[in-house]
Amino acid sequence: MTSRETRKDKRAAVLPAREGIQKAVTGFLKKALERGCFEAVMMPVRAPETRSYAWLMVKNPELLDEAAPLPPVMSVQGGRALSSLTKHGAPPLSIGVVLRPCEARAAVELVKLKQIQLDDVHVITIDCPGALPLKDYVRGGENALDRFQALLEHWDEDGAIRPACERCHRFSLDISDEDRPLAPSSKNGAFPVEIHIGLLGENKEEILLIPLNPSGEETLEKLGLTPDRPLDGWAARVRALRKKKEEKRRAGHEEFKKEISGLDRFLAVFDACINCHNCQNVCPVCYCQQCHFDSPRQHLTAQRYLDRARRRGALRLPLDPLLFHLGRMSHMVLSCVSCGACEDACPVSIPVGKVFSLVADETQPHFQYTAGKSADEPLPLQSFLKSEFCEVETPSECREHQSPEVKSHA
Amino acid sequence: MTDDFEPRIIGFLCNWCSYTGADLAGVSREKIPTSFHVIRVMCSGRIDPLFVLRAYLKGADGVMAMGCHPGDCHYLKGNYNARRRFVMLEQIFKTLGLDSTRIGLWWVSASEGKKYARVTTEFSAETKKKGPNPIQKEIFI
Amino acid sequence: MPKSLKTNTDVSQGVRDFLKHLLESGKVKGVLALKKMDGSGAASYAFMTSAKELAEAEPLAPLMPANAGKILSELTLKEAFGEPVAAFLRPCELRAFTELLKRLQGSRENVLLISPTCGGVFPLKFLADGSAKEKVPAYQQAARKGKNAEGLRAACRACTDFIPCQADITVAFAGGADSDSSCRLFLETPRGEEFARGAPGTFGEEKLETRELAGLREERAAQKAALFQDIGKAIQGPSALARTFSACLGCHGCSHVCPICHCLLCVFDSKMHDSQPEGFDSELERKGGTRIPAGTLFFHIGRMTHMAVSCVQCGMCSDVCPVDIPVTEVFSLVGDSLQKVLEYVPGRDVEEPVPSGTYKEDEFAQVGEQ
Amino acid sequence: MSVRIGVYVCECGPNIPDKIDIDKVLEDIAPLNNVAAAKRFRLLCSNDGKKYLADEIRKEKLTHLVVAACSPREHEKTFMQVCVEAGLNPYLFQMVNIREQCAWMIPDKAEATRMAAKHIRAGISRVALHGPLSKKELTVNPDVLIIGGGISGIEAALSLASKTRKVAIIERSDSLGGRTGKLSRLLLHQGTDVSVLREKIEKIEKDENISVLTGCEVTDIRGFLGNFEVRIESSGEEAVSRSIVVGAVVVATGCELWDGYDPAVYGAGNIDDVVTAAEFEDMIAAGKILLKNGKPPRSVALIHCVGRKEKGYCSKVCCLYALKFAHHLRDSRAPAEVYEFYSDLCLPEKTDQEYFDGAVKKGVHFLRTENVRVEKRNGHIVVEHGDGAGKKKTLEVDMAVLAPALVPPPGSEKLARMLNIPLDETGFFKEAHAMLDPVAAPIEGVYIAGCASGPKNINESVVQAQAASGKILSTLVPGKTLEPEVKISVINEDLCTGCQTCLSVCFYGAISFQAHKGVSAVNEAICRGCGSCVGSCPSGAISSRHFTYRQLYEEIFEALR
Repeated sequence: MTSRETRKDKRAAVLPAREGIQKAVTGFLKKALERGCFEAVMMPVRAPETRSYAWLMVKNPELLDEAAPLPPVMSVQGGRALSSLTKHGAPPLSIGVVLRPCEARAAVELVKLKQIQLDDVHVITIDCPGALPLKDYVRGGENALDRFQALLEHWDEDGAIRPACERCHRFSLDISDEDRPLAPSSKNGAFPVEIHIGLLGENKEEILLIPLNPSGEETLEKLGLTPDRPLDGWAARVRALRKKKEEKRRAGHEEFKKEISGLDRFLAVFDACINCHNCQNVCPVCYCQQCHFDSPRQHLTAQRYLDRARRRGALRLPLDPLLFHLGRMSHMVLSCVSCGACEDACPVSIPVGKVFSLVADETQPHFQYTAGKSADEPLPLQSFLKSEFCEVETPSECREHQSPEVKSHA
Repeated sequence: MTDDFEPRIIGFLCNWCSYTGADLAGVSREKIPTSFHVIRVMCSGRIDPLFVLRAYLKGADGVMAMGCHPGDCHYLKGNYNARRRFVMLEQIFKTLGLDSTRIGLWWVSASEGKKYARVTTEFSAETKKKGPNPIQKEIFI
Repeated sequence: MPKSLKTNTDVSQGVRDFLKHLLESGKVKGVLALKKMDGSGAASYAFMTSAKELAEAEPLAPLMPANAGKILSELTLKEAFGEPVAAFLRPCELRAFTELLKRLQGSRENVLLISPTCGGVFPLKFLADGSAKEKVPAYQQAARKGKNAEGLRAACRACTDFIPCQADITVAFAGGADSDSSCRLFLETPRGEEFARGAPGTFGEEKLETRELAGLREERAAQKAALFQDIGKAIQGPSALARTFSACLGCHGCSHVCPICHCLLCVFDSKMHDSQPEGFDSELERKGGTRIPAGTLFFHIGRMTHMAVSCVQCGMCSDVCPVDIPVTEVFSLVGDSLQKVLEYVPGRDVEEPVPSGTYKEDEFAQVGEQ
Repeated sequence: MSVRIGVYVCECGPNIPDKIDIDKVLEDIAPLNNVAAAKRFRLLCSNDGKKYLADEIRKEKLTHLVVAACSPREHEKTFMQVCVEAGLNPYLFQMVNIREQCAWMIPDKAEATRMAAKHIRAGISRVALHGPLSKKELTVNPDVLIIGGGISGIEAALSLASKTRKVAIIERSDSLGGRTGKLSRLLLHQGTDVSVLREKIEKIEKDENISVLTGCEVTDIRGFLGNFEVRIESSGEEAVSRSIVVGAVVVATGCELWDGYDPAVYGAGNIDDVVTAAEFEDMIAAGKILLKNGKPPRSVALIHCVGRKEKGYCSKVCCLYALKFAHHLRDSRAPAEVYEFYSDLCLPEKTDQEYFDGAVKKGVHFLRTENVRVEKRNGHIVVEHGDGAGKKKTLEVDMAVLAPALVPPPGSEKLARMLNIPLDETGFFKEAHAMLDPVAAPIEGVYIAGCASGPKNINESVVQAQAASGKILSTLVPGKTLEPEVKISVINEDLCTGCQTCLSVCFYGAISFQAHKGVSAVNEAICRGCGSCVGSCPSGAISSRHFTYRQLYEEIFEALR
């Protein structure tokens, strides 16, 4: 049975986690690797003698000793990592990959954009308590690690985590009313999440492995794990935390809206931008080989620069970054998964993430679209309904095509 | 180093001098080290330092580039460009503490079959002494 | 002794007045320099054509939001200025501009180049957290006295090329002993003299060198030696290198802000270097694991082969690195060693060809002759 | 259409199977991606081998072909031709060298087999990235530019010019003739005199297929056999410049008399009646050989080898014109005493010995000497010389004639740079091969005739001019087409930043900058495909056909698999 048929009686296998969840989950993957559930595992691993985490694809289980399914920071967005690995064809071996929910959502978008090919990739998602701001972690020394450890244990962030995570209400699977755990769905299996790892069980020393499709059940079976634990408790906690987070998100957005309302205020947000385009380069759904806004189209002649400067007495250089940010927004915001990678990478700490995730939340609903929810939903700008958005037309035009509701793909 | 270690060496040979020299070595039945993999380019000037770097980072135990002697380049001066690029690359290796003696540039003319056999054998022997390229152990590169 | 123009105001005001004079007298039609942003201590480069806006200019603000050499190159990339303009660049930005000119990425025509003896700048993070503002007074004093101010970027603390070359007019800022009460401009070229003619202030002949400059030169040299020694140690060998760049996100911000990296699309971001699905299995077989995305060191060392010989050590790369990799330190070290071997000084002279585009038949005779 | 690669291993008789286990190789590569066929054959370069291969290409519907056999330098062209016959673009083919560089060099059969397989794998993954390339044809321009209006240039012009072939002679001075034109007469014993040259010049002036541009110099030249663009500027005050296109260039820039010797040693210039050979020629031409004081000289010293030591070569012609001078002096009504101070006599031609003996008969004194000095002592010219045995001797004469070395004319370096051809250590133009290809420059389409490549006497110069003409006539047949290199560099305009690094590393001047687009462009007729520009482009904007980054990266990857 698949995730879509999951019923209330859906159960999870239990994994003891006395030495902490990182070890437990890693152990589970090592075992899966040894038992040949897949030939390689892709997950973040700490580089020896450093505090930095990088994605590794691993065949030799020993290399997973320093692995962390939930590293304290999100270094490279998992979706982007997965795409760099598979955009020119699926790798020649089966891979198990552990993704945070926001990384999984990015991956879903990239599948639709043909930037990821997942034949024989076993996606495993995990409840995510959030990550620390990259800079805090890099500069913050060891106590950052402790802060994160605390976060892992108690899930109550004390402003230590990234704003994007603080207000992230999609830190787990979507839970429907009858406690269905819903992975990013995909009929044609374009995006098979086979197991979700629940960290919000009754018992801190336990981890729930929720099989979401037959292949997931098979994996658990291979590892001698039987799904017998009901999900109610976990689901309840997820829903509760989700409510809390949704509230935070709403409040956060509202507050931020005030901060940036009015053109001047909005401009001021990007005042410090130095045009390094780090935000775009780390954004998982900015997949272009060359960003349109880096292309030579942008160059003016010396005279044009002079003329434009004369109009206002002064011309900011490099040319007003707003064009770049709004332009980029128009390209990707409908696929923005609010992962916050952009904000992490900004050398001058512009709240890029806040802006984009706010706009994402305000635009995606117009298309009844949620980025990363399902690999089957067509991208909003690749499809249309004949009768939609009449309000933007004159009534007469609108009447002309009251055709039946066919969702056609452009 | 264990004796069964056979260094994997890549040789970039210019088509006109060095590759012909290599053929001559074969015709005169010279011996060359096994695991010496020849990649033909038209001119040593085509050898982008990135080729050497890539081979090195992918774990080649040694990389040899060969071209016509200065002044004899089939394309007039390409080998002078090659020479500068190698000086540059070797200096980068030295500064970064990478073993710059694992890469190098040799002049081998079309008539120097013997030299071809000699330099490849010597280089392979030295490389064998050094053991495998340590970069092979680095995962996080 | 070089000609000089002296006014009795502090140097920042003096420079602003001079630029204002150039603009109002119509000698230049526009001025490229740092400009205050409303509110925070933030400053950004601006191309100013009105005296009102120019009043907001902060040419000597201790910040480098971008390498102005790159900006000036963008301004003049498509065509040279038809009317005279002035550009206020730091020495490293000027060197960058010169390197870009060698690559035909701009034009010097009709541009009056003004550059200070440089006291260095603060890291961008100070621009972010707004703490740059209160640091300025202490900074100016230190610079005047020929000392490294508290909190300068590593690149600046160790910069020994703080006296501009190729400038039309040099401003005595760092080491300019009395730069709080006087502003001294040195007119290095005929063009410099021509533009300065008729400007308020007293013309004379002075020498730029001061005890303070000598002191700064010493301190910086020591800092540089120390920095090179430390970074040299820190990166020696494959493991150390891998460690140094282990945190790299692959955002390639370092190359985007690098003034020497003028490519439209970095070759390491191009399809040519996308990783291919094959490629993995055998490496996995051998190593047991491989990094995703692949090619971190390939990018950084590869980029070195492209630009390090022209590296002007401006420090932008470290400044934008979200994970604080000492990019500038590494590239300066490598650049410095390359420049020694190839007897090349980036930014010294537009006529000096870039080493990668030239050769001498009788050089490096030992190479290839083993 | 799916990729179907055919891999064919040639046994080359016993050569390969003796050293390589072909079946093992085949079973190793057969399962590889895209490999549609992996087979062996006795001798692929034989006629039935070629037929077999062609049939296979059709039968197996191959999209790409790999042949593992001898060196590509041996049979690459052969198999490319097979592809053409079988209707497969010849560039969708890759040859793998498992004979010279595996079978013949790796003694251990197992190892040789392993390496052969590796190289073939590399060939397979590379060929999959090959795209079809097509040959272009370029009609040659039959016209010829001759640089230098001396005897060589004149001879070449006359041998080349025709209705279908225009010839342009560029001469720096204001008249044709060169050094030969300045001679009073040619060597008597060779039975001719300079009138022959005059006739040649008149012929040229009449020939409407030859344009003579005197007082002109070449200021820029770029191109290749069949297609050179030449910029010519007149050196005079009212400098005019024009461009012409030619198919070949003959460098006939000749030589000059060395004047760099130490006057203190040879006295020329600061001692009266010490003259150079050139000045003495003029005297002969003028018909009166007189001292400053108007009297005919009673004794004349002919000083050979002036500058031979310094320059490090024998100038070849001096001995003979010195003999000519001697004969002339002895034949006059009041013969002067003639002393020839030489260090080695150079008498290469068959008639020279007789010429020399004649001079001896006429009483010319030959002194084998060293370290000659010419000084003025109490009013007389004294030639001081070592006798070889370490003794210094002196001789008093009325007149001394110096025979200085022949040296390249000024501007040779500049011209060499423009043409991308080398000079040798003496400063003369370097031949493609001094003995086996003496009139060709290292660049196709550029030829060297006469003293431009070193001292020569007149008949050698004429011979060379005719030889060069012969080469041109046989290659630049009017209406004939040339096939420019196919595997050339191509520039991706979207990635080119216009930094022009490529221009600085292209020695053929094949790349030019298109200001209006701000990008560089490759001239397909000129590019030789060396790839230097590719290796130098930081933007990866240039790629060399058939040796692209991806293709070579694949080879690297397979080598390390």
